[in-house]
Amino acid sequence: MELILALGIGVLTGSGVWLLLRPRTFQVIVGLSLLSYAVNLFIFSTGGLRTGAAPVLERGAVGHLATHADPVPQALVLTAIVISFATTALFLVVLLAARGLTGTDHVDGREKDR
Amino acid sequence: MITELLVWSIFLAQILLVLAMGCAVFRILRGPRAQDRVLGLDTLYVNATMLLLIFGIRTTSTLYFEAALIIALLGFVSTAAIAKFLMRGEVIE
Amino acid sequence: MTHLAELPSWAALLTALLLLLGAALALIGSFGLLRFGSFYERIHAPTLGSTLGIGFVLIASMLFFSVLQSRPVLHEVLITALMVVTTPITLMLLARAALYRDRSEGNDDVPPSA
Amino acid sequence: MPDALLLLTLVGLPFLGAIAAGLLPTHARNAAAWLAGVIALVGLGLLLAAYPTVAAGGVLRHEVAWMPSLGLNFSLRMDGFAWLFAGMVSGVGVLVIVYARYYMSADDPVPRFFAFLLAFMGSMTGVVIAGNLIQLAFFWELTSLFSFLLIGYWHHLAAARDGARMALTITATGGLCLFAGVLVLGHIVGSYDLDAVLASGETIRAHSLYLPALVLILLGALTKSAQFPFHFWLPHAMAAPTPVSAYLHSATLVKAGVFLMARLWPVMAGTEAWFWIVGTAGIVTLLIGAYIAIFQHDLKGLLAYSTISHLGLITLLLGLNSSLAMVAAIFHIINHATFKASLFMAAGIIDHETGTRDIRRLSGLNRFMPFTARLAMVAAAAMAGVPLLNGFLSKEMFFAEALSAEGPLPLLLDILPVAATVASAFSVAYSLRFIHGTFFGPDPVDLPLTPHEPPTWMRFPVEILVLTCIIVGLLPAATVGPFLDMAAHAALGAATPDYSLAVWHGFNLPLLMSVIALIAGVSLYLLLQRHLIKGVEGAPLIGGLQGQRMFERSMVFLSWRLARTLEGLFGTRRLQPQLRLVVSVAVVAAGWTVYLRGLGPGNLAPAGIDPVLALIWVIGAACALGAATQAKYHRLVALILLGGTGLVTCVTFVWFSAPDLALTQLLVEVVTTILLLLGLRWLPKRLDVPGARPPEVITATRRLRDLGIAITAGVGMAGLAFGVMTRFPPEILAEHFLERAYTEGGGTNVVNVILVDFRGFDTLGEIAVLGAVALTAYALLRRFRPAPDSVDIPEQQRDQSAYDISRPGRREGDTVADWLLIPSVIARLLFPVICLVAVYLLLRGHDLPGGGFAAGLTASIAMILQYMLGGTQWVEARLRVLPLRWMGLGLLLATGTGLAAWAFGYPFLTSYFTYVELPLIGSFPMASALAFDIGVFALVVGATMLMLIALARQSVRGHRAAAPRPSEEPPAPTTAPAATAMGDD
Amino acid sequence: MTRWLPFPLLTATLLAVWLILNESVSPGTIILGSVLSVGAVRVLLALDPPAGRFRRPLVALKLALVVLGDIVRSNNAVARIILHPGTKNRTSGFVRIPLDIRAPYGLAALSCIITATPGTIWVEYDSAKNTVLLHILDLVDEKVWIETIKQRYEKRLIEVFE
Amino acid sequence: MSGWTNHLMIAPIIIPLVVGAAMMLIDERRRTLKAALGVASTLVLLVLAIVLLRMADGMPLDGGAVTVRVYRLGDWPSLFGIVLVLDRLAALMLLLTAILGCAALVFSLARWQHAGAHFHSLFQFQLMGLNGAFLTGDLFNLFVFFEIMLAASYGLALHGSGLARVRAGLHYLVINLAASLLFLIGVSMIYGVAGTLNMAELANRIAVIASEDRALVEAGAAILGIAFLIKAGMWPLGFWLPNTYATVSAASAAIISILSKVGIYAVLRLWLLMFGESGGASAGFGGVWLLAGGLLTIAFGSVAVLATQSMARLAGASVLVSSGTLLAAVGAGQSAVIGGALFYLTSSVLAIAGFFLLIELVERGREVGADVLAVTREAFGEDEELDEDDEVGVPIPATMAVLGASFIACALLLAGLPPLSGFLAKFAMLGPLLSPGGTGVSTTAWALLAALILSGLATVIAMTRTGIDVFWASPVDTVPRVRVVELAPVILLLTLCVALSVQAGPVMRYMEATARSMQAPHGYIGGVSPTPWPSATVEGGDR
Ligand code: NA
Ligand code: NA
Repeated sequence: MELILALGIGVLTGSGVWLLLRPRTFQVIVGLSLLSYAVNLFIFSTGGLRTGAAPVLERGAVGHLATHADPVPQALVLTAIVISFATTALFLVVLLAARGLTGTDHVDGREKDR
Repeated sequence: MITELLVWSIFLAQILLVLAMGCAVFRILRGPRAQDRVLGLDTLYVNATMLLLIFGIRTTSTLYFEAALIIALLGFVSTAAIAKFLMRGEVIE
Repeated sequence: MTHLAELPSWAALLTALLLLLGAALALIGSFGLLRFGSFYERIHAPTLGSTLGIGFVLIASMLFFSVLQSRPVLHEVLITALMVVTTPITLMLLARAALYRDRSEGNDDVPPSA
Repeated sequence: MPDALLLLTLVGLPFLGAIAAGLLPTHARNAAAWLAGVIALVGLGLLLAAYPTVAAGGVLRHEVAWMPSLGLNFSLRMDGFAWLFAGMVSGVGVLVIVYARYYMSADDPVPRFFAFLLAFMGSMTGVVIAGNLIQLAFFWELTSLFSFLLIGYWHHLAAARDGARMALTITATGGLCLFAGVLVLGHIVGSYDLDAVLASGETIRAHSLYLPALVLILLGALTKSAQFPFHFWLPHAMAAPTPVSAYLHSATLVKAGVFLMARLWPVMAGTEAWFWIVGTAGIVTLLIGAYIAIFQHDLKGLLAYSTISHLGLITLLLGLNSSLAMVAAIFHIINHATFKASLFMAAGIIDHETGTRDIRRLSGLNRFMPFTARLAMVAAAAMAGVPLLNGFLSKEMFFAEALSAEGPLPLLLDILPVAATVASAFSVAYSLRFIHGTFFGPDPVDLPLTPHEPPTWMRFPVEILVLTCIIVGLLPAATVGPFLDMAAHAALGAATPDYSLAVWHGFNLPLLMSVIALIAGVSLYLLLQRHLIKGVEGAPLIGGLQGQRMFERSMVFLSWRLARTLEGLFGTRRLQPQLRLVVSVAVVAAGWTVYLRGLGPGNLAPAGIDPVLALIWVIGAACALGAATQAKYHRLVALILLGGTGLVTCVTFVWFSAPDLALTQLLVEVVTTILLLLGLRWLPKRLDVPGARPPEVITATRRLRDLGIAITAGVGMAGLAFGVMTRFPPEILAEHFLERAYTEGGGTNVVNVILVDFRGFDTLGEIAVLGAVALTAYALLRRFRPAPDSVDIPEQQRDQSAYDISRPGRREGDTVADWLLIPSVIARLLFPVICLVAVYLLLRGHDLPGGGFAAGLTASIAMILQYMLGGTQWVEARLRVLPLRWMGLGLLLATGTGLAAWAFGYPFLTSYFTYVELPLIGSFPMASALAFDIGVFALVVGATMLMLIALARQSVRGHRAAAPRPSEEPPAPTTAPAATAMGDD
Repeated sequence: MTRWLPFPLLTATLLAVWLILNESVSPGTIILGSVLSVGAVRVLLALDPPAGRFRRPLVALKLALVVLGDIVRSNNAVARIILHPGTKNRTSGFVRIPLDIRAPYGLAALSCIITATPGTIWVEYDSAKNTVLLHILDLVDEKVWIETIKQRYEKRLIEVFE
Repeated sequence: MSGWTNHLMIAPIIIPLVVGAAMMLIDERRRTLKAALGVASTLVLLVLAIVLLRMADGMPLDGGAVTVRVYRLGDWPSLFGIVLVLDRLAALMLLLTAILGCAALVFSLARWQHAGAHFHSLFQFQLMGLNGAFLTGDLFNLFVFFEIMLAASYGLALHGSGLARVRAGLHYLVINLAASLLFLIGVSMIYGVAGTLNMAELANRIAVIASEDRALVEAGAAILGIAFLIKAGMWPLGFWLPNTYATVSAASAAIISILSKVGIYAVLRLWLLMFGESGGASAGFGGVWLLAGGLLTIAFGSVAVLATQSMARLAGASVLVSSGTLLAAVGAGQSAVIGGALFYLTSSVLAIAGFFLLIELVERGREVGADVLAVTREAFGEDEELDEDDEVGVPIPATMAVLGASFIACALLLAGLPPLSGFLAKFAMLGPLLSPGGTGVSTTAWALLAALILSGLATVIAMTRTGIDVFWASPVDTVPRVRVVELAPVILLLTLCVALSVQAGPVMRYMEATARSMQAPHGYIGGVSPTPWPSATVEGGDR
């Protein structure tokens, strides 16, 4: 199971990095999104993977890691999701502004002169 | 015995659904045209909803219901948005 | 998986059957995406999953939890209702969009506008 | 008068005076001159007051703590040696100020001049009476700075700017080296205190770091004193007003270098290295300076090279490692100051009265300004080393030293007397040229001004100085003797040699050398006259060695060619290489660390593989890879595949017991898709024409490299993920949260309790991020201008409108209206349902999956759906969302909930939880966390709507803006009309 | 009634949704649910939902059953087509159907029924001519389809919504 | 916790948050009100920072005593809740932020506040993010505050829009997004292996990490470090920095310029906590890389300084030099250097901010492209020799004179020349480095010495060239219109540098106390987690 998720994270990272290194802003934004999936999963996985562990406590009860999922990485991922959502939105706006002002969607704001 | 049967059918159902998801993704990847891909995504959403519901049964937990509910309630919004984009070149006019 | 054993046999059997049926329908529907040659045919296929397919699974779920928790668990009804209402929106929008594109590209196999 | 006050005033008063002068009106020439003069006189007075003490061998000291922990105090220390220099600074200072009052034009902004001059005077005084090395370096650099300002005083002249820049660059560089050198010296001695340093000669010379320290310090000293090969800045500094030259290049700035060498002479000289470096620099400078001086046509240029040469002489004396030579050096420092200052002033007078300093144009001035001519002649004679003048005395001592010098380098010692004589002959030649070329010969023709004697007070300083030359030359022992003695004793202490200041030492070898030099000099001048009259620029043989040009070239090379090349080579302004570096560095850093440390097996056995999840991830991988390949030409496809990847991520969250994450992931997914779709409309069309352009080799290589990086990063992340997943720390934070979430946090959904309570501060921050981002996006979009090629209404819409218009019975917009008719009816009915679900998610968050963020996104999607199907104008005519208000209130509510705890004496964000018994409803949970979550909800709704609507509005603006667009950037405060209506309620 | 409580049916539905979501019928849930439902409808009102009415719940119920049956049958039929593509000489195609129903909610219901039933899909609605273009997977006879839709669904929908 | 003074610690975060949020409710057209609120808030922050600095300075230093003040958010034990920690270092950074905040905000009142929407809210959030980053004692909370700081900085960086700004802003954004992802990876690795997010607790545990797990913690720390070093602009991660800083509006640049120091702060704080002397087997991890990176950054920064064609880029390159200097000083690893490095940090933060503000005023009167011309002219030796004989000075208008004097002050500060604090800052670093007892000077010390001298030289050359071109070579008839509110902040910042120079003794005493308390993190750790960790309740294997 760990292997599957690790490989999955690896593929997401690889795809994300590939896109991150591309010259078009849209490629970069997709790459960053893929990377943030990968990172979210990565954070999530640091708490260990458990299928069927209770994510929620019984009313009045005390939870233990033996029976419950590690909530900390989950909370961290939630924060990270929100932040990456926000920054993706911002990046989109900035890339649109750049596209509008420069006339190109190249990340450098000008077509490569070679 | 019966429990085992249930466990196995849950497992089988999940496999079937994942295969179904695979078909949908194939269509997304293959196209040939945008509308085919959107259709694939929509199918993917529906299949995922079912997968989540079955996962709830598998773990006897109702906690995953909301996720399924959200797909059913809001999953269509993104596909509708893409359809709008195809038809009008713009999502919000 | 411990809770699964608490389920009476009839319910377990029925649940299993419904689940398999639902999943099979979903698979057939998705398979249809591959099988059909044109978009307008393909668009019919996923309806299998989004109507009866998910319907069976939802019934299975309701049955399963109602029996297990000895109380009516009905909230799956909501998903059913929502599926019935929302899937058509997508398909309708999509079908018309495709029609427009076909017409504007001058494809012959679509009817002209009214 | 207490030492402290005396020393502080001596250093501080000029700076205060500088500030005062700087504040005077632009043309307050007299006031500024008076101010400066009085301050310089006060300095002289103070020195007189200090004389008894220092003459008796005492030292005035004052120390204030500055950075005591680092061994640095502000310490002033004046012994006889420092007194002598301080005396020159103040004394020549007074004269220069008087001279400058008449030299500077009434139209000049003279107060600024005097401000700089006073500040320079203060800095120079600071150098000579600094009590520790760091402070010496401190004032040293100040002299560089103010000399820069003085040289560049006439900054409208390119020559002044270039000269100032060169002087600053060279001397400040030297200063930095000096700073490094004194640091090393301080390291050797263990203290920066001058007394301590002067007491540690043996330690210093024996230390392994002696040579680095020496080299660094000498770099400072030699640059400042314009010694070869750093001499070239000085002639260019002649672009300064003449009073500046008279001051800086006779008595002060250039003397700082020799001052430092003399000051450290007792502790640093006496070694082979010293002899080598200082001696060589001195002798070369002496000769080259004198030689070039002969061929200068500019009076000041001649004097400048003469200065270089004389400083070379002094340096050479210091380099000889003989205490007698050291005394001679000090003596020549004084003498040079007097005759050179007077000569500069004389040159200034000539310039002032004739309008030129070019020897080729000047002639026969003796008839027009006889008195000035006499003065100049005497001073020049002193410079040439004519007997009965002060220059002669120190030159004789120099000759004697040249003959008796001992050292490790026989060759140098052999040529030393010859070199001294030759240099002296050159000196005679250029002095002669100065006098003869200017004052004798026929009447000048075509001068810019008609020459006449200068005002009396302008001549007065020259008179004083020339008088000094004569008196010292005649009665050395009676006049300068005590001062020289005092300075020598202060500098050398017990090692002070016996010497004689008599005018007549009998017929001896030095005298013979003097005579030879005089005769040779005169002959040389006569021989060269024909050449000189031709007016060729530059000295023969070494004329090509243009210091300035080399300096300029090296500067250009350094900053234009080299630096730019290096910057291009080791830096980039393009994004892709930067990202490549970021990724690579991260991969290497993590990989290298793991490789060095070695990764042991984890303490958790991996669980068995669930084929379902494995298959799901096959799908996920397919989507991710698909997105990666399609994002260039098929943006929409990439977007759809991104959605697929998100869905797989969501399922994974469910699989591993994280329903909250799954929920949030889904919602974010939907909103992100819509956002990106909104953006797609403004991107340029990009068509993939298969086979149209085969990838070039470079591109292919680059892509291969990127692929390599991507794969490495992927493998690395997978490895790290596997590593972290398979280990479990012995003690973990989570345990505490699980234990307390319900009992102390009042919620069963531990994740939510963490978010709104245990780590609510994170959440507060997170919503602040969202708020800030939304504001940014909004502000940026207000200024959004679409690119020309995407400004048009999309093709589809034009097409459909055209169709509607062309058909009878149809109105424009019918197609879309019919298309959206049913979806919009259903969507409107869904609106309350979605809102209800949002409230549901909000209220249950504390106990079950949900929470403010999920709820907020749900509500936003409900709104967006209406925008999508109804259109912006349609929705906003009916339902005005005021996103900013939502955001502000949300943030305030969340913060306020946290602040409420203060009222009860608890820290920020302390939660409060209770069950309230309500009639009918029964027990109702009231947690402050809920209020917090509502704040989160409101902010999320506001922020999401603000961004989405702002983006969506661009289309509306696009539709309106069929009119020609304004230029690139409109004036700042304009508010885009479309945007204000929505954002600013 | 409609003045104070517009869209009573919708309000009730929303309340039901709330109760089902919360899986509770405690007085607290009902009170809160009612308040929320009324509030939600108020918000909806701002969006100008088209006016409509709903009569004859029995007809509606019957229609629902009919549709359910049709969905089951169509599922079967379409599944067969997918699984045995070559066995039957099948043609798919478009059919334009003239409609009588004008009520927006009725149209919406009709479109949902048609699209939700496998094998048929609502493609293009023309408000001027009040026709709809359907795509039908297994198009044997256009006339039959027109009849089926008008008789089985449209008639009943008119009864309910107009 | 009792007494209202305890809440003072969190006030630097809450006040800007509340003010920033409240401003969203105020109509954008009521600028005066917003400006007044912003200024009031910033001034309060300044006063607070001074109070907190005094509080921090009052804390004991010796004998393993607690050297910090702790604020437990939500009243949860610092064992698992988020804590804010006030120590001398945090207080210093708060004060710097407040000073820069005041200067930049006052400066912006003249024109920049009008250049785009919501400037004042974003500005407050910027202050909030900075203050939070300095105060927090929790690793993930640090991430959150980094993000607030960045989010606001994106806004401020793009404030005013325009081609160059958006172009550079895009790079800034993308690179920082990548850095944020690295931050998350690093933090989660550390959590996954060490099991805690509390910095002090982490420092406790780092020594006892199992050897087979140590690689992951260190790799996590390395990745985290890269995230910080990107912000600090370390070579080869900082190419974005000069460009971004050069295009940003002056007021924004002044406040954003401290962001690079936040990266340094984080490295300093975490590195000394985790890999200081108490780091067990990991002690000193990565120090060599910091040193090498720092030196290379100085080298590159100096090259960029020399090669620059515009003042704004020159300022940006100076940021690199300053970052490199600090990194190298930290990496040099000698405890005595840290105090000097802090002095340098203070001085360079003030100077660079002042310089950014000044540039805008100076450039206001110049035509576009003048800078390019200057360098080109120099390159091709086209010195126009106009009115060569007119040896009468040209009076410089008072405005230009003040600007010129300020420019000189900035040049001196950046080049490390006397009499301003730049010189003493270099001395404060180099003095201790060279004076450890007279046994010899290490290669490190020589390298740093050389780097500082050469970078100073490069700065002198570049600043002289620029200064001459702007103040001397240009005709004086285009005097920029400068308002007092714009000049005052510049003068304030530079005056503070003078004060630093004059009051070097007390300032250095504080810096050394700071360095000492950081070198011995027991005071920090003991203050944050006073109770020992309870024995493990869960066995690793039984899950
Ligand atoms: Na259908
Ligand atoms: Na700027």
